[in-house]
Amino acid sequence: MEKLLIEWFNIIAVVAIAGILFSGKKLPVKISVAFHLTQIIIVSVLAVLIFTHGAGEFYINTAWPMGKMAIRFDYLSAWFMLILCFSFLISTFYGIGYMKKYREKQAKLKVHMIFYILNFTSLIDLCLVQNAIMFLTVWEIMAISSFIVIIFEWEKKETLKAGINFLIQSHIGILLLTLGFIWVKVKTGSFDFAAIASYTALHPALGIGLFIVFFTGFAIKAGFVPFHTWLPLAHPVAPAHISGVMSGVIIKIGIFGILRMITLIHTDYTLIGYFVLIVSLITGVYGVMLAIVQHNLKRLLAYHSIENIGIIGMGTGLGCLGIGMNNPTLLALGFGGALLHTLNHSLFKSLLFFAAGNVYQATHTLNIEALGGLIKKLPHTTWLFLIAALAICGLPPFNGFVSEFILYKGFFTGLQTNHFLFTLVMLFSIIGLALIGGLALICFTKAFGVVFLGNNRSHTKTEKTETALTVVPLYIIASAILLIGVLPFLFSDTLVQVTTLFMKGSPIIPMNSVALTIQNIVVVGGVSLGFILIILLFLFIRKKSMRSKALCEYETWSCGYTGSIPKAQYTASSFIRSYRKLAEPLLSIHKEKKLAETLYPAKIYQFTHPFDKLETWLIDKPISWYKKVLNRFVFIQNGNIQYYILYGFLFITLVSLFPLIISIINNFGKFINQL
Amino acid sequence: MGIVVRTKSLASGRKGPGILQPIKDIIKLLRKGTVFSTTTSQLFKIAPTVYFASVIMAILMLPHGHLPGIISFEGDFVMFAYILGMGKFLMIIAALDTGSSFEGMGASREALFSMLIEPAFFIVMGSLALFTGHTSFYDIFSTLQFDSTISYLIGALAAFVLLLVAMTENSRMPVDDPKTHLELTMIHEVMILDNSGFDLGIIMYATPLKFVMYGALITNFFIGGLPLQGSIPAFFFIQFVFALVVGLIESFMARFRMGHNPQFIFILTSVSLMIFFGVLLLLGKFI
Amino acid sequence: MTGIFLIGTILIGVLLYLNKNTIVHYSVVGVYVLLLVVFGGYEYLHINETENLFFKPDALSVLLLFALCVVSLPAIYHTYKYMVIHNETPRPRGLFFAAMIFLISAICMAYVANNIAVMWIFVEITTLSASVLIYHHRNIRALEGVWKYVFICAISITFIYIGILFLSLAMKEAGIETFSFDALMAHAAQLDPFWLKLAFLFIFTGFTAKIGLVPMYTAGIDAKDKAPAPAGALLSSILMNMGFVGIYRVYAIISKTEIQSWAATVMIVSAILSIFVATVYMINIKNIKRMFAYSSIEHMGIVVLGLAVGGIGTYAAILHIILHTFVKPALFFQFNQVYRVYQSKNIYDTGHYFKYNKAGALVLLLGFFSATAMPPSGLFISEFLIFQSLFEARMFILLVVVLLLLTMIIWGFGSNIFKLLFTPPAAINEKQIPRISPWDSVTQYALLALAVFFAYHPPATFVQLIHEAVKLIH
Amino acid sequence: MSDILLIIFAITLLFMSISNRIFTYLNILIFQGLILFGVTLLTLSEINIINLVLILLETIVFKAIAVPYFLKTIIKRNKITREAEPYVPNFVSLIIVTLIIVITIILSSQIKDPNLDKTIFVVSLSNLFTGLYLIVSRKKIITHVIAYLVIENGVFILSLAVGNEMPMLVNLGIMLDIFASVLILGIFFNKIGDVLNDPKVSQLQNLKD
Repeated sequence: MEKLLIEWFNIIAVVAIAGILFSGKKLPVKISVAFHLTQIIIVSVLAVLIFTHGAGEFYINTAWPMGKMAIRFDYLSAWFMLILCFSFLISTFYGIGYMKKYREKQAKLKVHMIFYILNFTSLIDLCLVQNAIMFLTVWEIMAISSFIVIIFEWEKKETLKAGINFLIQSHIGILLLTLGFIWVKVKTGSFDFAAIASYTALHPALGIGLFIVFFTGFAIKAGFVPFHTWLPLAHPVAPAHISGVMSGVIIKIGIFGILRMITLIHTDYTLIGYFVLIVSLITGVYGVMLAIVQHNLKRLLAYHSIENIGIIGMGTGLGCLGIGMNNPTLLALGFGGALLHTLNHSLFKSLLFFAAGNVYQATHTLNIEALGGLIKKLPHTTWLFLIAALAICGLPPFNGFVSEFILYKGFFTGLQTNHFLFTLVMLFSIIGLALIGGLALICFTKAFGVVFLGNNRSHTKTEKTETALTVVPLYIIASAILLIGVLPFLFSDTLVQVTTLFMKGSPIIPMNSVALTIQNIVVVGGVSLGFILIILLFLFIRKKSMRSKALCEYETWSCGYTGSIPKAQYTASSFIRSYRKLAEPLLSIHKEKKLAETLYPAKIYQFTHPFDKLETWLIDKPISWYKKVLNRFVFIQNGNIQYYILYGFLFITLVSLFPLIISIINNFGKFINQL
Repeated sequence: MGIVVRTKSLASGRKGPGILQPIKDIIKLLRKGTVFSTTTSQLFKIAPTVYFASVIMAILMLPHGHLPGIISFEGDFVMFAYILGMGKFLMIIAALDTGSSFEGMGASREALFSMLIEPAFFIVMGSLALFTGHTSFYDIFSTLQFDSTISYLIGALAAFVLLLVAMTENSRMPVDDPKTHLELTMIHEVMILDNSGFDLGIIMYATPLKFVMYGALITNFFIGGLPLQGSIPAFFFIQFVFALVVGLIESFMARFRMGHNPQFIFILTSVSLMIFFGVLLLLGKFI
Repeated sequence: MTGIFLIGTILIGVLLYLNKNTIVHYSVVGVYVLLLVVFGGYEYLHINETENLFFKPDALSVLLLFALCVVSLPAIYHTYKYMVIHNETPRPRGLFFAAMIFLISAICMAYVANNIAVMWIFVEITTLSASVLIYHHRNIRALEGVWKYVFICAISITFIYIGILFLSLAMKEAGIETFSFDALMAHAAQLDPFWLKLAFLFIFTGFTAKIGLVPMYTAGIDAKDKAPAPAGALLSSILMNMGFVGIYRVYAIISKTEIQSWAATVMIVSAILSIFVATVYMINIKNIKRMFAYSSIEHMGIVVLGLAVGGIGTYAAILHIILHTFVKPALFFQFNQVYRVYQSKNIYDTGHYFKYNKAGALVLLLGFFSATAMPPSGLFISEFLIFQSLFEARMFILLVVVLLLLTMIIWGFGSNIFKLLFTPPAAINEKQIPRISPWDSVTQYALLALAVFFAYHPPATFVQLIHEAVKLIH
Repeated sequence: MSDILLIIFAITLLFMSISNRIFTYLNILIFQGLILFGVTLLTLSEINIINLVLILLETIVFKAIAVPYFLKTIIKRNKITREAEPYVPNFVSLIIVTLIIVITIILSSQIKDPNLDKTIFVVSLSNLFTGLYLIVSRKKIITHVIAYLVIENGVFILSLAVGNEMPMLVNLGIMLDIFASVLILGIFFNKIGDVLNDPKVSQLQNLKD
């Protein structure tokens, strides 16, 4: 049954691509949507089947060198499939609305749709394929297709630049994965993932090295610091629905890879746990710290994706520690939190990006300094953005809180274990999580407040561009967010199923602890519900009391100053000024200002440009150095034939004399030794 | 609340308003009509209510002596902190909603300080949790008993930290000066410049509630062991002392420069770290 | 059959040269195509059978012949298109076709030759005919290109000849009379290592001019740049394969002796240098055709690396060179259409190709992914295997270096290709851009598809043949 | 006897290194051709007569007469200035060529091979390297051609070393000669001369990156 579904899924993809390619003027959108929906339905059915019938596998016989190609599916893949399906479903419909204004560019749109479907297909297949070569192939198809869909607006220079950057970095990622798989292949002679498990079971010590290699490879896709640099470049240039899925699910496939490797590799997980936890902690804090100082809305959101990846990673690290210490409670809480947060982040982050897309369509700018007071023009978008913002700050009664709560719980439980270093790490994770929460709060009060509230800060004119297609899908996400926030236990059983995968055959059944978690998040949901009810109650009271009283509207009180208020408004950079002062040493923020000097001052201004220090140190500097070295050698092909002949001459003489020279040196060495 | 003001005025040699003055103000405000700024939106109208609701919600979580809070579960203080955060979030964006230059200022400061204060709170709770081995207010406080000298020290420190947390959260001196009339120096007050009538009323009501709430939190340190009939007067007594202390601090301490506040708050964090290590020492986990 | 083939080639060539009639030209070329296919089939059926005492098609030659047939047909077709578009006068057209036919036949002969001396002769002939192809445009630059190519090739052929002389000195010891590879491989053990070393060194250096490796690759770049694109396609695919055959056969002899590791080292040095040089120019180059040429250099470097490292690498090397034979011509054929659009080779004058020729743009995109060995490109498989062989041989540093260089190459290649595809051009008159029919790109699609197919789902016989060819070594 | 000829042959190289007129080069080339004729006659005694005659004809016709004549006509036709125009002073090149010869002698002294005629080896190798050196160190393209022919001569001598066993190789060498002269001179004679008069390498350095 599953086999059939999977086959049909891929066949439909091929058919769809062909159909789009050879379809006429008007059809392609309809065709692609139709096929895409069928695909999504098939996959969701498949995932449900997996959750009901349990894991399974089958093989496809292919020619040399791949040999038998293993297709395996378990709860983990099913979980990610569901996430994928939901995000892509929404983003498809939103995309139709978003892409309306590009309708005349037929060919471009065709290419876009083809690679969109290809991207989805490859993402799903990644969850299933368990043969090294096929996995790498599908992985690169995924990377390439996402590259194409990212550079939709390819006439722009920076779009292309960011796209190429993305392509190269993901290629480096695939090279690392290739190394890892070659390692396994050389040792075991098999491309099957099962070989990884069997190999590391024999040599647990090497398992760590293998894990590090794979982790780095996947981390580039997932955007862990310091491999995050492609994210903030790629997101702003992509169309909104693409940045939505990219940040929502495409980078999650990196997380999937890491989790998959954890299920496979047998080794000492305490070390790995510490490693992952610390890396993720840095990622989370660094991501949000940089997010605050950004002025481009989408860029800001991109940095938040980094932060959330950090949170997910913290959960994963905790889970690994759970495995390592054979402590099922930590394991369940860690992986459970990570997986749930993966889902949550995919929801509210895509919602945020879609809302940002609406903003862009209305104002044609993403520079938040130039925005303001959009709530009047885009009321729906505003509320949606607010919900998403609250959720991403992890505030009840929304879904972000649930997953973060699980993580907190895990860390507090971890505190109890009587192992000094461990306790310390736990404490710092708690601090980090709290800090992330607080920073996120600053960041989104800034983003939301400045973009949607107050008055327009510049003269960018705003149209009412909200259509049903660009709003309704967003409301679906919002409701999902609230649902998870209020009734989290709907998902807890599934989570338990998935987390059981990570029990490396350790005898203890963690049901008691997991049950604890469930009962806990039930309470949390209940409390959130109560919270909502109370709010509603008070609102009701307020309404009552208001009705009787006189209401009137005036200008905002401004200390009797009667100039144009909008100019005197607090801007984003001034909002975070005090924070910037604190964070100056860590971030490098290039500031250029011109203040009033003379009696009749010229136009005065003050800009701040945030820079990513890690990027300059880890990416730009080495690459420029590398290029310099290479450019030293451009003299080779200098057009002078005499040199060309000289090369051959030199090659022969050097090669023939080399052994001689070596022997001479050896003799000389002997001679020296004799002295 | 009134007590605080009273203490202050007494300390500064004036007679000062009656103890119940604030409540009178609030009732007066609740009766008044409301003025909205033209720039504000629906959100502005909702925010105060949510703020109020969040405070109420938080209070519901507090235990009292042996009685658990109305809501009590494992790790409820996480919820506690985040619900308050929710309220704060809305207040801040409401302030930004007015599009006034002062309120943005206040908002920014509020956001920054609450960000800075959170770790301190979590570390204290964390160390207490580590100390008692529980992760809910009720369990922590009910099982909290001081036996050794160092544990007293820890208790004192924790109380101190919580006191300062309370002062920051309620934007009292020395972090903030609620009674000044120069907007540039305010944090909390400046955010609510444009609120009026009912909204202002519930805000004014929420603030002391929050204050008392923290008081109660601190109280719980000491009445953990006591039986109910003993604990209730104790509760009020400690509340009174708490208010008194705050008042005294306020009246004898100058307000910090804005720039210094972050440092002040960081001190809290480091102090609470001290507490944590104290606890580790206590449990003999230093290896 | 070889005899018939040679005679047929000569007749057709002469006919093309003398006759000026268009119909005759194309019909004769058609006949030649037929002849070529028949020849390929015949050699496959009569594998390992010596004929005319000098020719013996073994697995390697059959494989490469197959690749040659696959590439030559579209090459001739595109030459025809080229002639039509540039409406050439009969005389240069005839000359061009004749030269191309001679080139193809000479390469075939070099593949199947089982005697190093005979092979050497045909290598000479390829230089001759290639020079005519290069000089087709009759301008000063073309002259420069052809001059350099001829001179460098003359020198390298001399090197090969010297190598053969040293080989004969080595054979004096062993007492072998004939130059047949079989005999040499049979008696490899008796050959005097000193002379053998010198022989290998000189022959290898000589053949680098054909295969396109450091040190003698230099003139080949200019040749591929100056020759018309269809000819460039042949020069950068099947001609390079000929160089590969030469090196492979000599290395097969060496691998039976104790100096094998030394020879491997020499080859590795040359290969790494080639990849390095390719990288240096890939990130700087602005001439599309030369860029393709450099990418060929890089691939040859990888191939020889695999050959030298051995193990699975040998297999991968053969696979890689065959797949490269499919991929690179596709790009060159596509270049023809690019040139028709912009009338320029320079990346600065081009741009937004996607707008003017969608099918072609897709070819370039896929070709780019194939040529940089990103999966699902077939070259990925072979490179994967070559990396694996490096890993097995524990040459980790080498592996890392190669990976770094390849990444840089992707960056350079990519930024140029995407500029060509997407960025709007600086100044271009859209009026005079010819509409290019998507059917011109069909052959490229076919070639790229073949590359994927033979990598991911190779037919059993194909794998079988490669394994046989690998048996020649060790 | 043949050794003496070969030594003279080596000495011609020294002359070539210091001569600064192209016609001197040509005369030396002719002289070398004649020497080769003699050497061939002396060494290849055991191969059948037709082949021998063929080879002798080739040496005398191509090396001594045809090619030099060709070159002379080219020089006249294109009015190429008669100076060789080296990059380095003649004195230096004299030293270098001497060094080359010395090094080859040393190298050959390393070789333990009974049935190798050392003189032939030395002379041919030094010829080869001298030719390469001349190509690298001279400005004019015509000198490159001449230097290439010098290399050819060297290789031809080397082929004589195994000539008796495998006359086929010698024929191959002849083929190389013909090929080189036909192709290179052909191009030169027809094209380069027409396009650029007094061609220098500097005029053919446009194809580069």
